[in-house]
Amino acid sequence: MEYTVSQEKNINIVRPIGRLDSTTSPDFEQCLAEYLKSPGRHLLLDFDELDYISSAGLRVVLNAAKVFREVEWKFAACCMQDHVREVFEISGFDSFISIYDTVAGFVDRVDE
Amino acid sequence: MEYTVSQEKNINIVRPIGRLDSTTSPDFEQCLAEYLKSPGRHLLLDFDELDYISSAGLRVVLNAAKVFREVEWKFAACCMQDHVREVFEISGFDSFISIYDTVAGFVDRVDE
Amino acid sequence: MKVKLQIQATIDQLGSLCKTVESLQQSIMCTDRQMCEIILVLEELVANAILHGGGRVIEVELDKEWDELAITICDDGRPFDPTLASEVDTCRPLEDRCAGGLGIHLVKHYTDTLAYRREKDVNIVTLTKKI
Amino acid sequence: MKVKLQIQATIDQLGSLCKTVESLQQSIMCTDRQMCEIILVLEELVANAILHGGGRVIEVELDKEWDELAITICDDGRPFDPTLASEVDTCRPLEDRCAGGLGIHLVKHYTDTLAYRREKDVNIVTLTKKI
Ligand SMILES: Nc1ncnc2c1ncn2[C@@H]1O[C@H](COP(=O)(O)OP(=O)(O)O)[C@@H](O)[C@H]1O
Ligand SMILES: Nc1ncnc2c1ncn2[C@@H]1O[C@H](COP(=O)(O)OP(=O)(O)O)[C@@H](O)[C@H]1O
Repeated sequence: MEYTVSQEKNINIVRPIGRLDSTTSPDFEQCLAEYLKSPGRHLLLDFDELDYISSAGLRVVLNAAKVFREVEWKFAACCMQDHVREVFEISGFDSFISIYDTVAGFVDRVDE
Repeated sequence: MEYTVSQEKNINIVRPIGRLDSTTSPDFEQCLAEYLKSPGRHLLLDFDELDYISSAGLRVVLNAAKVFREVEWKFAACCMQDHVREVFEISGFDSFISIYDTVAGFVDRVDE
Repeated sequence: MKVKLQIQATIDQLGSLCKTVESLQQSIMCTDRQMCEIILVLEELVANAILHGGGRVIEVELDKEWDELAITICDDGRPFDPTLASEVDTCRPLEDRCAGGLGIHLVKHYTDTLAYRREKDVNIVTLTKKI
Repeated sequence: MKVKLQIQATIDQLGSLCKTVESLQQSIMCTDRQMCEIILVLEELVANAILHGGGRVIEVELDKEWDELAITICDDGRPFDPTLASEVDTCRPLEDRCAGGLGIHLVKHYTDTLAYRREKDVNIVTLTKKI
């Protein structure tokens, strides 16, 4: 599972690339663990280059969201392709995970 | 089955396009019938745009060759792609059908 | 034409199964979006059979007739009827949600019918999807 | 992974069978030239089963293991053993050649092994080809 990481202000931005499926999601969960241990920044999942997500991927996202419910930092996702967004909606994840259209959308929000 | 026909001097040049397989060869045999009824010219099959031939296609070519054995006009083939040429050779057709690299090769030959 | 794909029930086989199904898009005559949905459905059910079923072999059959794709998934693992799996309540708040149960929910959403039978120690799940 | 394709034994199905096999090139991991040879072998045997066999259904199974492709063709037509078909003499001159018999000759040339058995009223032809 490939992904890139960048920082903007007090936000970690993680961009998984390709597919979050049963094969790749365990990998991605390990990568993400570093940002979940004891969060010292906001976490934004940038899905711009994510082509596909299945329930195995949703599971990783759900676990991340649960960690951030307990801390003062925010967790969000952005730049979802239509199919990925639909899977989030069908699963009701959009009711507890903020979804932004752009990275800037989230950056502006936490700046307020 | 698509094909094009042209005349050069006293030669009919027929160019089948695509595939000569079990599905398309009966079609092509009908097209060719016109040039086999009572030949008044040489016949050259230009295989430049033929991507594939199976035994069903060979059958049509064999029948054409047999007709031309009985008449004063020549029958030949040219411009075969490697795979098509190989099928001809495996079948021993190259021993009784002249195969030219180019249309011009045949034209020069009948001019002599 | 019916296409049947058979894999060993190991997770490393799932990728090639999905790639092969994707390469059949022309035969199935569906849009990219529909192919994505078909892959999702297959992945959820086949991954379940591999991870929870404990069988040896999984067979996926695809049969496109007119505007309907029929999918049949067979595995020789322990009996499991997905039509009886408890519904996830997708309206629950985050604190009440637990990871799991979403696979079958997504499968139901992206297909038109879902049926199950067990025959000769084999789970047979049949699905249809309008294409 | 094993891939099985099932068609009705009518000549109009042969095209989609070949197209589907071509779309599997990535899974089979072969060159364009090898794919062309595989298609030729399938076409010859499947067309024979359709035109001479008189059965209802034809199944083609492809199984790539390491560097070998195993092809199995089953049909429920009249018994016919291609391994016993008389050899064409490809050295004969034109006047002695008759149309026919070349299909099985080409099949043998483009494959490494060819075997036949009849089981429960079904012809089963198995071939292997190094890829
Ligand atoms: N083939 C199967 N064999 C046995 N149990 C299964 C099978 N498929 C699913 N299950 C059970 O049903 C539950 C729900 O499956 P699913 O909706 O796909 O969500 P998930 O796999 O993410 O938990 C699984 O957690 C598992 O306990
Ligand atoms: N599946 C089959 N059932 C019955 N007869 C067959 C079958 N396949 C081939 N044959 C017979 O074997 C002959 C040789 O077949 P083949 O080498 O493919 O050449 P062709 O089909 O061009 O005649 C056929 O003409 C036919 O009589």
